[in-house]
Amino acid sequence: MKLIVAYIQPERLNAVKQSLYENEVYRLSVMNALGCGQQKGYHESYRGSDIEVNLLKKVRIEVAVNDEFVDGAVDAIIKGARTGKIGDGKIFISDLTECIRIRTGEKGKDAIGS
Amino acid sequence: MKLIVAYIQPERLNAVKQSLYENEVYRLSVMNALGCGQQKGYHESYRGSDIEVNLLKKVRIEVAVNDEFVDGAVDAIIKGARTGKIGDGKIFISDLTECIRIRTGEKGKDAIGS
Amino acid sequence: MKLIVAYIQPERLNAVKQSLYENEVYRLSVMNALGCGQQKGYHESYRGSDIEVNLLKKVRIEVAVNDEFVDGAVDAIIKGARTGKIGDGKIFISDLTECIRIRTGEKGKDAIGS
Amino acid sequence: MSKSVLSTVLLLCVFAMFGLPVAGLAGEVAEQSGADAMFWASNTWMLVATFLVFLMHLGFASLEAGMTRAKNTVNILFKNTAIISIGILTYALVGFNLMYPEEFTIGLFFGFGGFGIGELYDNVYIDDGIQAYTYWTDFIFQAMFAATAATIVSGAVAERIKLHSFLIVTTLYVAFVYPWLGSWQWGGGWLDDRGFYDFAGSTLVHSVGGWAALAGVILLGPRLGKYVNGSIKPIMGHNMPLATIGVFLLWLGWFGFNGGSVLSADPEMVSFVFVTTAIAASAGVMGAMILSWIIQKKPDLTMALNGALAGLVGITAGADVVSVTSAVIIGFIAGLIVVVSVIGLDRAKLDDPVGAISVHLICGIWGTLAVGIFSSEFSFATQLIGVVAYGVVAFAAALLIFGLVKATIGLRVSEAEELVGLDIGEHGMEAYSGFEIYTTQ
Amino acid sequence: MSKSVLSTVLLLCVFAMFGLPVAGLAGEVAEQSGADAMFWASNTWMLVATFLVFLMHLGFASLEAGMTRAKNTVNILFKNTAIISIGILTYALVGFNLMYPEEFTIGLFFGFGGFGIGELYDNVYIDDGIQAYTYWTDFIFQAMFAATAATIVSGAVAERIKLHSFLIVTTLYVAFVYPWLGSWQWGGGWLDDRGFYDFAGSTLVHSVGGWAALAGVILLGPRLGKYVNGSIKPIMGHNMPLATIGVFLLWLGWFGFNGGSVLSADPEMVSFVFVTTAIAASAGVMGAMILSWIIQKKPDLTMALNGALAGLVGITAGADVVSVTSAVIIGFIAGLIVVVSVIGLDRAKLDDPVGAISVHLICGIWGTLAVGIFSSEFSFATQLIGVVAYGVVAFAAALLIFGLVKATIGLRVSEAEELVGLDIGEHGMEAYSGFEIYTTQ
Amino acid sequence: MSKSVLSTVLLLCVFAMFGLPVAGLAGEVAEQSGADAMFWASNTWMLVATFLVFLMHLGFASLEAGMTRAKNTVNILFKNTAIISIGILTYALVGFNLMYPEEFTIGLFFGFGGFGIGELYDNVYIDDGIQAYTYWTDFIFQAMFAATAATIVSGAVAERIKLHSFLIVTTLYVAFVYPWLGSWQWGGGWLDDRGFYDFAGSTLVHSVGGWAALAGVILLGPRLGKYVNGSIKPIMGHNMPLATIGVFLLWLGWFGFNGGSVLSADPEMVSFVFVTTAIAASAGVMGAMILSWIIQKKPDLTMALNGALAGLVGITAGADVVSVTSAVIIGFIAGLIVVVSVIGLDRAKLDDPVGAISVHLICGIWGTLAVGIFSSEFSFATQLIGVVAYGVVAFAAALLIFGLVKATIGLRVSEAEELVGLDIGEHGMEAYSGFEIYTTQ
Ligand SMILES: Nc1ncnc2c1ncn2[C@@H]1O[C@H](COP(=O)(O)OP(=O)(O)O)[C@@H](O)[C@H]1O
Ligand SMILES: Nc1ncnc2c1ncn2[C@@H]1O[C@H](COP(=O)(O)OP(=O)(O)O)[C@@H](O)[C@H]1O
Ligand SMILES: Nc1ncnc2c1ncn2[C@@H]1O[C@H](COP(=O)(O)OP(=O)(O)O)[C@@H](O)[C@H]1O
Repeated sequence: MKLIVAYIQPERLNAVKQSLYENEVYRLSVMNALGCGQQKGYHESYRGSDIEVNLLKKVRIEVAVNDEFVDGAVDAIIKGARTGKIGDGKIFISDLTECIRIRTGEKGKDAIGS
Repeated sequence: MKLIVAYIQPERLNAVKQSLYENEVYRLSVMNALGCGQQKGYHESYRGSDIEVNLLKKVRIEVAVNDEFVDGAVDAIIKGARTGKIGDGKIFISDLTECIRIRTGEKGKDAIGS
Repeated sequence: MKLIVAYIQPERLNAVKQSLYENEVYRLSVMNALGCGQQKGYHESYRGSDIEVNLLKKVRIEVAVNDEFVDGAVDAIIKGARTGKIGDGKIFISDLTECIRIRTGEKGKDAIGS
Repeated sequence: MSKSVLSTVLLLCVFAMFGLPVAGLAGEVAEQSGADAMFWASNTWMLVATFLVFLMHLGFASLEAGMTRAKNTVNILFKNTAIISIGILTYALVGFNLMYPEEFTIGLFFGFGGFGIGELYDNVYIDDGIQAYTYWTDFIFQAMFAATAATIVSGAVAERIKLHSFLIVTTLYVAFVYPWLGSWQWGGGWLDDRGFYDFAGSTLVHSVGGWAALAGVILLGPRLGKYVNGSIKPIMGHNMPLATIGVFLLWLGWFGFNGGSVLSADPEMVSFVFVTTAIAASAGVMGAMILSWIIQKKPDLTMALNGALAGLVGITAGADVVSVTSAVIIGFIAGLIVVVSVIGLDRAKLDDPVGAISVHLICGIWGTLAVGIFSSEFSFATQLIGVVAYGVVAFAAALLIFGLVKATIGLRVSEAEELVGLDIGEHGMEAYSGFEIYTTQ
Repeated sequence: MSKSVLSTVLLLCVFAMFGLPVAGLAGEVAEQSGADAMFWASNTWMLVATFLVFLMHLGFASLEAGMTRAKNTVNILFKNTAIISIGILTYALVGFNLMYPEEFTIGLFFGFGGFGIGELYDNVYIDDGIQAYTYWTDFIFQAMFAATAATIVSGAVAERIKLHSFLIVTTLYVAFVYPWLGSWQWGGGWLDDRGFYDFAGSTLVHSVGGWAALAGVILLGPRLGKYVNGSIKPIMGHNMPLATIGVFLLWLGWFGFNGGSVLSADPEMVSFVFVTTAIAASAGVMGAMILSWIIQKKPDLTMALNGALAGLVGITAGADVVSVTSAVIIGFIAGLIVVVSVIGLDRAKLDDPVGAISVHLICGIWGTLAVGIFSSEFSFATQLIGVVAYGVVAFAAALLIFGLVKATIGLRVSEAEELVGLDIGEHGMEAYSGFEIYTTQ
Repeated sequence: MSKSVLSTVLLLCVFAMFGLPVAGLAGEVAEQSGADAMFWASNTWMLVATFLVFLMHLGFASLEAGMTRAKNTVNILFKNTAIISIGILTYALVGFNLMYPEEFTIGLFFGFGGFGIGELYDNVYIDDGIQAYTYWTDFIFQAMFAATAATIVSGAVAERIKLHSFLIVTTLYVAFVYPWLGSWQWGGGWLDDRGFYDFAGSTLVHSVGGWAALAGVILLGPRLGKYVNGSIKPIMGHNMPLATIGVFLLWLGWFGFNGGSVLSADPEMVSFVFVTTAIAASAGVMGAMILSWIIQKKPDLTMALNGALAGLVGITAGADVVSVTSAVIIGFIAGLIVVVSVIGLDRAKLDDPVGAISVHLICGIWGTLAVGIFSSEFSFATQLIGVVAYGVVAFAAALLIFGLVKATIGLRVSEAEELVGLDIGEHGMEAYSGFEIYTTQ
């Protein structure tokens, strides 16, 4: 089991959800985040003083999948999130040692859902 | 050391905190999240148009524990979060390679707190 | 590749960003979180009733780095976040198995950025 | 009017040329004109008072929304928008003629002047030396009052009552109970006859609303999670600026509520009422602020805000008959009362999210009795009779209506809906779309 | 007037010294005084109406901000702050004398009284038995109206129009188009001549603004993500309390908008107008609430709020000439219309975030025609002629202005800016600094 | 009053029957009646102005809350609720009789008419041909003004001052300093004697408040994190809709602030004052908008909002004596000044979160001097003397009070409290319970 964490542009969320869905990944979790990467920030100005904003709004997606679904999920995320512009985002993958469905107590492959 | 991540129904947070506490797990972190799982969403309607909402409000809990506390912590979370209804949530467990308390610089077992 | 997750006091964020930057770590992600640790909470009071608030506002930082940058990043975080007072926060480190830059499809060391 | 003045002038000039003794005539016409102008000023003031009372509905909406959770905000705003509309329409249909029946049919206890109001604007002027406004002004000023009683209930039953149940209860209460009870005093009924005094409605509006709030709270029970294992878990309001806007707008509106209850622009009376109203509100803030600072260690904004309203409700019954010093005392005590009452009701597990019962019922009673204490013109005993009479009937009527609705279509939303919030449950909509909000409670 | 009063007094004194029969004198002075006092009351009322209409601009700002996304809020607030300022200044410079030209130069179709207004306050009193206020009151009351037409456009084109393009369009429309078109009726032009009736501006203000809104919406196109693959994706407003505050303030302001359009404090007329205004708004809420409850299954707050405005726009043309029952019907139908229109425009892919076209244009037309239906004094045909005439010219003028700006500096912000929000794009600033807000749309 | 009219009529009828020569009498009574009616209209207007000024307190509360961080919102709302209450009460106790002492005891420099105000409403009418209202109207109108001076301070010292320290400073300033200084001019003191002119308080209210704001800002120091290593780190306000609501309400209230300062409903003067007030505010918006667009590249909403207030403060001293064109110039320049001043004070490391010093002090000075420039009736030199005199004494008094409090109980909250926010520190409460808010600053 793997945990896929992706940071994407907020407005790509719907597309990512859609393309994950088409790859039979139906479960995901979403959080708001601020991120600082290659993408340069912008300047705000308030009452005559300048502010450089370099923590940009991102959406953080977490998808836990069984190993056989990893590639499909990653491709789906890339498909949905990519525009070719700097700031498109990044995907991180790590190992999951266990997964438990709270309602049923199911574990592992069955619990994860896809 | 393990990192336990759980997605639960927001209103179960207090119960989960309480039952973790009873299992001597005193440290945790909490975040807002939106989640999409088996639980079906609901329909909102705005000015005559329909909106299907399938990203539901969830709470994401992170608990880092030493290995011997894992089972206790997982049981505690299940006890606090379970209602038997779809949407009760899910628990993910992964390995932690290190943990450091910023104030003291302590590492590993001592730093994690439980 | 490692994933460093740190919970720090919100007002230390700028200092942490600054000191990471000085250690050539330019990429990070930030989230709001509530945390419960050694630091004791405070009491609010609303319309004559008491509320104990023990989930305190924290900032959660995620920094993914190549192995050789781990120590530098951890030190930088500690340098920026430490005040010596309870509540300074904690750092968790885990393994990353893969990292992908969405725009280019680059993987691994190159993708992570530092 | 102006034109007739002009022609009279011309006429007078003609008379004058013929040397006729037009003195009396000229004098009378001129007086006429002076009195008419006074009437214009009075009517204008009454319309100003009308829109101020209208604005109180925004005040209530804001206060209630601010003092409850974000997930029930749309529901509260909807209720308040509906109430003012229903209030005005039902008052036109039945309320006005139930409250001011001209003639009572059952003793001085009940009367009904027929359905509907007039149609076109050439209707009677009302000017008996005390009241000075048109029929239409009379109607619309009173109509704005009517909806207030219903709005008071709204806050107390917030966050758990079914929308359609609430609308039914409200419509019945505002269409029939409020005006009928109002007729006892302002309609010239039996309490007026006995010398009961309630200048602008500490009892007639606020307590009458407050009794219904109490009935609703009892029959609905507390919000989920409010009283857990015997301890009180405060459920914090989600928007303090909104609550504060609400209270300032209510205070503003009260200048019309009390100031308009003079029923003319009589300079001394209206201005005196402004002074007592402002002073009592200020003293109410002080009372609540000090007591909450002592009890809670830190000064509670919501208590200070409730204190202002407490002072305002307290002075409402006697704003024109008590002295300035009395206004300070009445307001200050109301401020103390509201803090004790809010905490006390919570101990009694009566869950009133906005403090409507404390502010409107308890301080309404206090204000009504205070007239008997601070004004030598009025008897404490009579004031007490009035308070009790209104209490018994209003509470019984409210219990009946709430009870019937509970027995038939039910009062309370499901537990699941309460948890997710009435905004999604009743309206399929969120108040703060896009904002990240914790919904752990 | 005042001066002539003075001279009459002096004249009379002279007469008196010569022992002339001063009966008439005393009478006249006194009458004078009575009439003067009436004038004072009237002028006071008109100034109250003025500040109420001023407050409508806060109403519009709040409503628009509440009904759009958090990321465009600063932009909306900025536009509304600028519009009222530009409106008042241009109205002083050209608008007032374009709308009330005293003499027309081209038929009864166009006239211009010259630039600027008076300088110091000893200016003429206006008192023709109907209007009763000073020159300054006249100006400032009308100036507050003027900016309203521009504000209506603001809501419809929100979330995608370039700030400077909007300001240019607005300035031209409010400085030239609105007052010129207004002169046809209120300035005594050809439509007034024909017996067209528009009491307070269902057509002159609301439809004229609404036509420009429609032109803007057509030339701008819908917001990104609103219509995707043929289906409608609602873009929810971010702050319902703010939207509700907006609507209540607009309703409040309408008491001045309609009540002030009596142009004096005439007690019967002003109070009657208050009643029809309040009744129509309430009926509008009911109409929209019921229909949206039926269509959408759950009652939609934004529809109920639009319903109140629909009722208000609907009654504006005939608030003083229709009966109370007619006011109920006009308001209720307006409430139904607005729901159908909002949904219909969405189907037609005309993206109007706040419903400005439905409320101001469609209900403005309905209200104007309703005068011909519900009042026997006015002809439906004439009302229709007025509606069509205003429609053709206002829409053409708006298309022209919007078109020219689009062709030159462009109307619409870049896609990237629209995604990140106009607050950052146009102002480099956020409305809710510190709040965590989802910007996934 | 009405009754006596009636009886006179009856009397006249009786006289008429006996053929007595009642011409003079009738005339006099009638005139009386006309003048009385004017008095009614005037008093009504003054009470309207009173509630408008009251509403300014909500305006200040909203503006300040909106321009600061979410974590200090409860504190700001609490302060503003307390100030208006304390202001009214202390003004009744000492302020009113200190400001209008009837007789001065030390030169024309200090006088005190004794504690408290009247008790019951049969008090003197005030009508000297210029002022026309009752004693009570006089008091309550002035009382609403008094609290304004204190509220100005509140914004400047926000986000770091201890609650009880602030309340003590405020109480002393509003109870003693403001009314004493006011007596120099409005109370008929030495500056009035010299021909200094300040119509509605550019200096007497706004600068007096502004000087205290400056003193507070100097003694408190800047907020943590505002000036870091010599560079300015803007701390953004958390709620722009709230700030905008605040400014519109202040603008609205100013129609009462300036319009009520006519002290009667004199139609020409009040309406003229409305015009100059509205025009100057509009021009202020334009000035600030244009200059901030040039300097900051993008137009800053908070600057435009401050511009409106700058124009309003600027016109306050001469609203009734300058021409319309002068009003445009005064307002526009005020709009420029405020932008320069806000940026300049920041450079000088004087941290004023809401721009109170720039708006009220700097533009108050500008407005007062402008009277000497734009009105030939008044001397620039005298205006300057007034400005300096008020500046020296107000600033000294404020430094003294702030200094004493600082030396004894301290002014500033602890660093930890400032970081976590005063809402939790001083009140144990949050303004936006449930909302997720970044508190990284
Ligand atoms: N090494 C990293 N650690 C943590 N978060 C990262 C890292 N790299 C990228 N991110 C997250 O991904 C988001 C998108 O990054 P982006 O600018 O597209 O990546 P890059 O700069 O590598 O091209 C960032 O805003 C940040 O939230
Ligand atoms: N595979 C997954 N990856 C990421 N998040 C998940 C996954 N499965 C469940 N979740 C999270 O857990 C929440 C609860 O899921 P739930 O509907 O109870 O699970 P299930 O559908 O497996 O019964 C979801 O809303 C989502 O936030
Ligand atoms: N074991 C843990 N699991 C999850 N989060 C933790 C853990 N320990 C600490 N945290 C997070 O770190 C924050 C800071 O903790 P702190 O009070 O400084 O740690 P400690 O109590 O160990 O000294 C906490 O508020 C919480 O968010």
